[in-house]
Amino acid sequence: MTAPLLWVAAAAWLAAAGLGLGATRAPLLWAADLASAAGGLACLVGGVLLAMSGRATSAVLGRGDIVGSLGLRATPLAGAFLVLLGVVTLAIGFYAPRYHSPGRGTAAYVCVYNLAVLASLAVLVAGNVTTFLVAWESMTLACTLVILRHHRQRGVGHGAFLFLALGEVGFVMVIAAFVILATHAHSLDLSVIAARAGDIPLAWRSTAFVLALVGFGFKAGLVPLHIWLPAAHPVAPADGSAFLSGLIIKLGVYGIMLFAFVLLSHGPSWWGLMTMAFGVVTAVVGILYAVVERDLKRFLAYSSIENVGIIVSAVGASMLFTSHHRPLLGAFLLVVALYHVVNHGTYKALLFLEAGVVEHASGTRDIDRLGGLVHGMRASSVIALVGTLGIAALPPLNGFVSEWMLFQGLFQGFRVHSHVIGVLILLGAAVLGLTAGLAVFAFARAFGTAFLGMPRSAGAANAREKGQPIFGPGLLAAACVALAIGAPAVLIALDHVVRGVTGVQLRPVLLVSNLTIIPAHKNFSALSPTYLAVFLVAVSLAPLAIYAASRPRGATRRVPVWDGGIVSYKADMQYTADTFANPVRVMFERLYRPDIRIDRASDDPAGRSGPVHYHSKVQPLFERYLYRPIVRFVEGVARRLQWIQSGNINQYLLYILIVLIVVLLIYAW
Amino acid sequence: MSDLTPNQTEAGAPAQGGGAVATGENVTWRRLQPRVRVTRIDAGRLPGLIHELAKGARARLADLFGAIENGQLVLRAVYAFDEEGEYLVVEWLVDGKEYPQLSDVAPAAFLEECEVYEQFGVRPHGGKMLNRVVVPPHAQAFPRIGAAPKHEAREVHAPHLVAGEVIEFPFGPVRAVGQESIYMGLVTSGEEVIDLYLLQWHKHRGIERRLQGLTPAQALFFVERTEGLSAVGNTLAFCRAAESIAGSEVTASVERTRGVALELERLYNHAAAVAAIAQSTGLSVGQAQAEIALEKFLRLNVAAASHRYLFGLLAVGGVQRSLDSEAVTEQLPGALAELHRVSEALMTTNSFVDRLEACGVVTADAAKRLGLVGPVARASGQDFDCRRDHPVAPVINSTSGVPVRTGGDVLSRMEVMLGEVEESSRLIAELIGAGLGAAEETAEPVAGSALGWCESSRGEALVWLTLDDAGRIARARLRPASVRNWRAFDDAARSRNVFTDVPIIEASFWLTVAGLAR
Amino acid sequence: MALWFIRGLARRRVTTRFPAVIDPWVRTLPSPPTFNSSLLTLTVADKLVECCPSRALSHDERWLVFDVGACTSCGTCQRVVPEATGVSGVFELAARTSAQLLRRFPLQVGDR
Amino acid sequence: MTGVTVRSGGDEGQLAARLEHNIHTLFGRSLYVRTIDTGSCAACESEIRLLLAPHYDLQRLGIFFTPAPRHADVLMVTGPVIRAMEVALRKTYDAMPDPKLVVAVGACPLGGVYDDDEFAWGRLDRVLPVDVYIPGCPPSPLALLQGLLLATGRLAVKIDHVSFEVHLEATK
Repeated sequence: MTAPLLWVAAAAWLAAAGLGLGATRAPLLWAADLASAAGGLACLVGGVLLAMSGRATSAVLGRGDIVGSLGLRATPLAGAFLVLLGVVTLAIGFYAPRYHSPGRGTAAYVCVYNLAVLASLAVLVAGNVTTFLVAWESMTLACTLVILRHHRQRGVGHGAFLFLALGEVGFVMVIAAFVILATHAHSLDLSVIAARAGDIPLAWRSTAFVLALVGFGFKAGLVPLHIWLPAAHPVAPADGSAFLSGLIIKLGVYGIMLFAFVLLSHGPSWWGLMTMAFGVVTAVVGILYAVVERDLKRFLAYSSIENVGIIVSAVGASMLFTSHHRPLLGAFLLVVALYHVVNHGTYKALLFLEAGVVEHASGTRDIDRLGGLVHGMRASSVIALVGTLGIAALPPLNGFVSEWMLFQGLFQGFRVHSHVIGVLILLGAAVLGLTAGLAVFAFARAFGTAFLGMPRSAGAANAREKGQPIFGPGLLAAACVALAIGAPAVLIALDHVVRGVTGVQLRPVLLVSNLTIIPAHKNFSALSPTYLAVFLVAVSLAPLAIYAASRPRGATRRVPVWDGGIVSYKADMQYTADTFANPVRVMFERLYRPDIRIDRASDDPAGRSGPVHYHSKVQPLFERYLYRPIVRFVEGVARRLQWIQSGNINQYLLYILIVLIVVLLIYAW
Repeated sequence: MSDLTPNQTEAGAPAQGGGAVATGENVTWRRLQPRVRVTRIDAGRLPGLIHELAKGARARLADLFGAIENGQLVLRAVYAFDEEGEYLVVEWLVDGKEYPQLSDVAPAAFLEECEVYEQFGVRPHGGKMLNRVVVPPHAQAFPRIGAAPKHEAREVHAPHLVAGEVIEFPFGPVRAVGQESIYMGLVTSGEEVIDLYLLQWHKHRGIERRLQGLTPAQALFFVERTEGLSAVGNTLAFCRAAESIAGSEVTASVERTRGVALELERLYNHAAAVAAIAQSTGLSVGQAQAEIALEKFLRLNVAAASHRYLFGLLAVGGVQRSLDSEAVTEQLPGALAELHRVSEALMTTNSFVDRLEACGVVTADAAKRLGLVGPVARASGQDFDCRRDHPVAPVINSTSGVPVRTGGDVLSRMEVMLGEVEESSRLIAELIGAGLGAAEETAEPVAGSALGWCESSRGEALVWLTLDDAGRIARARLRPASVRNWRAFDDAARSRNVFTDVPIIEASFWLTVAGLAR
Repeated sequence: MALWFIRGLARRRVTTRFPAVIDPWVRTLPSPPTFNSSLLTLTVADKLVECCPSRALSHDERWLVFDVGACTSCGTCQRVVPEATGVSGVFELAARTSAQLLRRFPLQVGDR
Repeated sequence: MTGVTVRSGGDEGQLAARLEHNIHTLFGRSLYVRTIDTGSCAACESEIRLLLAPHYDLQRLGIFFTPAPRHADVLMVTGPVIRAMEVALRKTYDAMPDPKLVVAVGACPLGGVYDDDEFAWGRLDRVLPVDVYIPGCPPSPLALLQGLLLATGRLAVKIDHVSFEVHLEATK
């Protein structure tokens, strides 16, 4: 039943791409986006059914003779990702028409965007290596064009270039990994490779896994491969970066899961350890840079890096537990990873869409020049608050449930026999705990400074949400709440997926009778997200109702906030994003290495009190100390090899001759 | 360097004299009163003299103020030569709208230059930025001593043009309970104090303008209430100025009474400072014990001079009431024992001492540059004390032991204060031993000007008094020690301190806003 | 035995009413002056009103009005006219209206 | 700035206008005090700080100091209400919830030291309705305590019939 739905989705997106081309006029723009939304809905339903079914359905599309057939195979693992793809595109479908104004640029953009969505679908349902690689490359190219929407603005070229360059480096590694597996398994079909993975020598399997991890890591944004994320997201249009962050990153994670669980399922324990280490480092570095970031979209980009780190560390932990004869915990952590993929996809896409709304309404993305948006943009603020509560993992929303399950899983590291691994897992849990704490701090800072308080600039003061898209983000907010309250249902679906992938029967130790979740072992701990959400809200509303009922009816006197009695409390006396993040900046000074410039009037000998300018800039550590040397080395090598391209024909003919001779020798040998 | 013979005794009429004040600059000065010489110089040669005095590093700019004398604006800069124990008053006439700039050479003069601009409308050369001192932002026609300037100096609104990743955290004017009203603009990047500036126009009562036209005896009522916690210090300087004009001298026994009153005031102020430091560092037990000592000192004041803060004790030409020396000898040891018990306990508590170390550092050169006085200066290595360096005849309390520290932080200031408590208790015993008198000679009114000074508990308090021939005040310039030492407060707060250090630094300075705003 | 009981025995006055004995130092606190209306002639009243630095005194034909609130207990009037003034010894003078702080003393109208 | 300006002479604060027993019920229990210095010479401030000292210890009477006017019941005002400080005074007064009391501390706010001129209002009741006047320069902590107890109505009965004159004869 899922295959036709997926075909419908693909067709809808293709139609949307076609209609998009004509989106120079509003009706056609609306039509294209609604078609894209319809495709999203179809994909959503298809993904759910696929996940629930637990069986893979495959279809072969034509017999290409050169590189094998264009085989499609929708595995249950892809089901979770299809659901996410559906939700995100559905929301963006309703968001885009009000966000973009019809015109030639928008037309090209809508078409390219729908092609990118189509390519992502192709990646998820690719059955054999060639389809996967073709779909992957077309997805990367389409996304580069998505980023290039406002190509005339500053920084857009740089962002797109970084995305493409790192994407290509990653792609080469992915090809290498697939080639190793395909040559050893003598087949291009993924299911065949999966079946024959057992008898590939360990050395080759390890190289393939590492290549896949790093290759897909580029796309997922694992540190230190992450630098395209903060460069590309701010310049892409809001729905573009929502799609990028909501889904494209998850395709990287899908690739890692594909290699970790499907193709090379039973690897040695150091695979899991390395993956978990990669994930934990990514999470911490991501959130540390997020805390001090002032640009709203760059902040969300770093937060995406952090969440990818959490997902990959969950995947790593799952591999670790499985390789240490703890399949139940392994399966449980895989469920956690998938659940976090869906969660993060929803609230991160929501936050990016809201960032777009904020940027359009107030004309700036700099948190320090926003403030007081809640007065002018009530609905958007509520939706952003739901997203913030979600991503900051605060009860009762879905972020809290997935973070709780992750920690319950990691805290059972003691069940592993080898104490070293147990300690390392708990160490990872500790670092993820720090990350979770900093995440709450970072999002309190971002939401508080941008939405609450007094407006710090004219743009923020008269930001209104008239004409801004509300339904799209609202849908995602509803999705967040649904994912929290309906967590048991979602986990049942994900349990089917995991049974499909790893064959472990997790159900009895995952969901106890009355909507309560337990982490893979009975008497360890339990949580019922449904009851939590319902009762938390009820418990908080009850006293409010009592107070409202019994409040004295006397005239309430409104007085300005107490400010120590100064003549007038001005907006720029409020705490800004930087001063709020100062404790973290001071504690992690080693990582930030800020270069601080202070000039004050009171430094002159007479000590006049007057203007103060304080400028501190956080150093981009990875760009400066990792990438710049590599780039400089590559450019140096390139310069030395300049003589090859001398430009005279005879030299080129000579090259051809040499190559011919070499080929003959090889063949003869 | 300078041929100022220290105790050039000229009795009677002020002698004319000449001589190089500083090397190479031949300046004619006239003896105004013992230990004070005046030199009138025309504005042209002023910069040279200022450079000479600043280069010599022996002169300390104590005050700069203006006065309207027969229709002309005269600016006076008071230089103190602490080694020689002499004051030099440099006068010059200002006819245009500008006068030579002092604050670049002697930074201590900056606040006074701003005040001169506000009160007389003349600004120093160089067009440098001036700050507002006492004129509130929303004041309509604000009364001035001289002429109001065409347009007011900037720097009156908060926030203070702050840019980049800092905000100005508004602290004040209504601060903690029992704290005086002053606005502190804390420029911070989150926790660390990047810059701090003060707005002190909330408490300006225009005392100097109010004194014009009163007789010195009537003016005493207001001089006492400019700075309640240094009532004796400021009134003593005022009375000495009035007595110098009249040329009368107080008998030794009456001067001893005044000396004992001054030391009693110093004792209770230092006890209050110890209590404030203990409170600001959170030691409520230490604070309670110090407050017991403070209360005992105040009850000692009541027993001795029937006023808890020694108001209404001094008078021009003597003392209004006698000081009950039996009460002092009987109650003083008890109060001092209480204070010793607290300071012993505090100074041996490592957590307390560590908290004060390197907190609110005022470097020696900042103390010299800003012309600080009193315990704050002595804690930064400036070894001068008016009682020893500028004793006033009849010399009764030229104390020898002046505690000096070089740390410049809160701990050094506390050590200096505790050292001064020992010194004062020894001095009181010595003075009471020699017998206290209670007399008040009222001299007939004489025209003239004079400088009065004394070492109040916060440092050197200066008063310049000009009486007209009817004996009424033509110009009274009050410069309590608070005016001088508040200048170093933002310097101390800026040296790598965080928010919680500001109250500790303020407690260690133990100044009053009333004395600053006047 | 309760501490307050022992302390009471030592002071020869056992009481639970607090404070039974007023601290002796309280008597030396400055307190507003009192005026002996039998000696208050117009000239004395004029001298008193003129010498008071805090303008607490004012008088008309028949009454000398003394505003206790404005008085700073500086003692000037006691020095200027010692015979007509005395020390009230009362320093707890809180009042709920400024009218309660106004004291009227009759002037001796007869002899000018 | 919606301050309450009461022209001269009008000193009918809430306390005087209310019935006695009502005051005790309103402020009889624990009381929160906020102080504001509108130009004092720092002696009154020192006496107010001493109210927390062991000798006087306000808190044993259930009276506490609070920095936030939002939680304060009583505003103790020192200083002759300098005009530059009037904005801060009104903001503090407005920031306090009703019912609230104003206590004028020392001779300055009672018109003793400074008169009504360009610098200062001279009397506090020209700016705010004053409930309790505490004379003295500075009023000793005991006088302040008596003023606060009067404000809370605990002394209302005791002080009423012991008027000042009677006290006068007793001590002559």
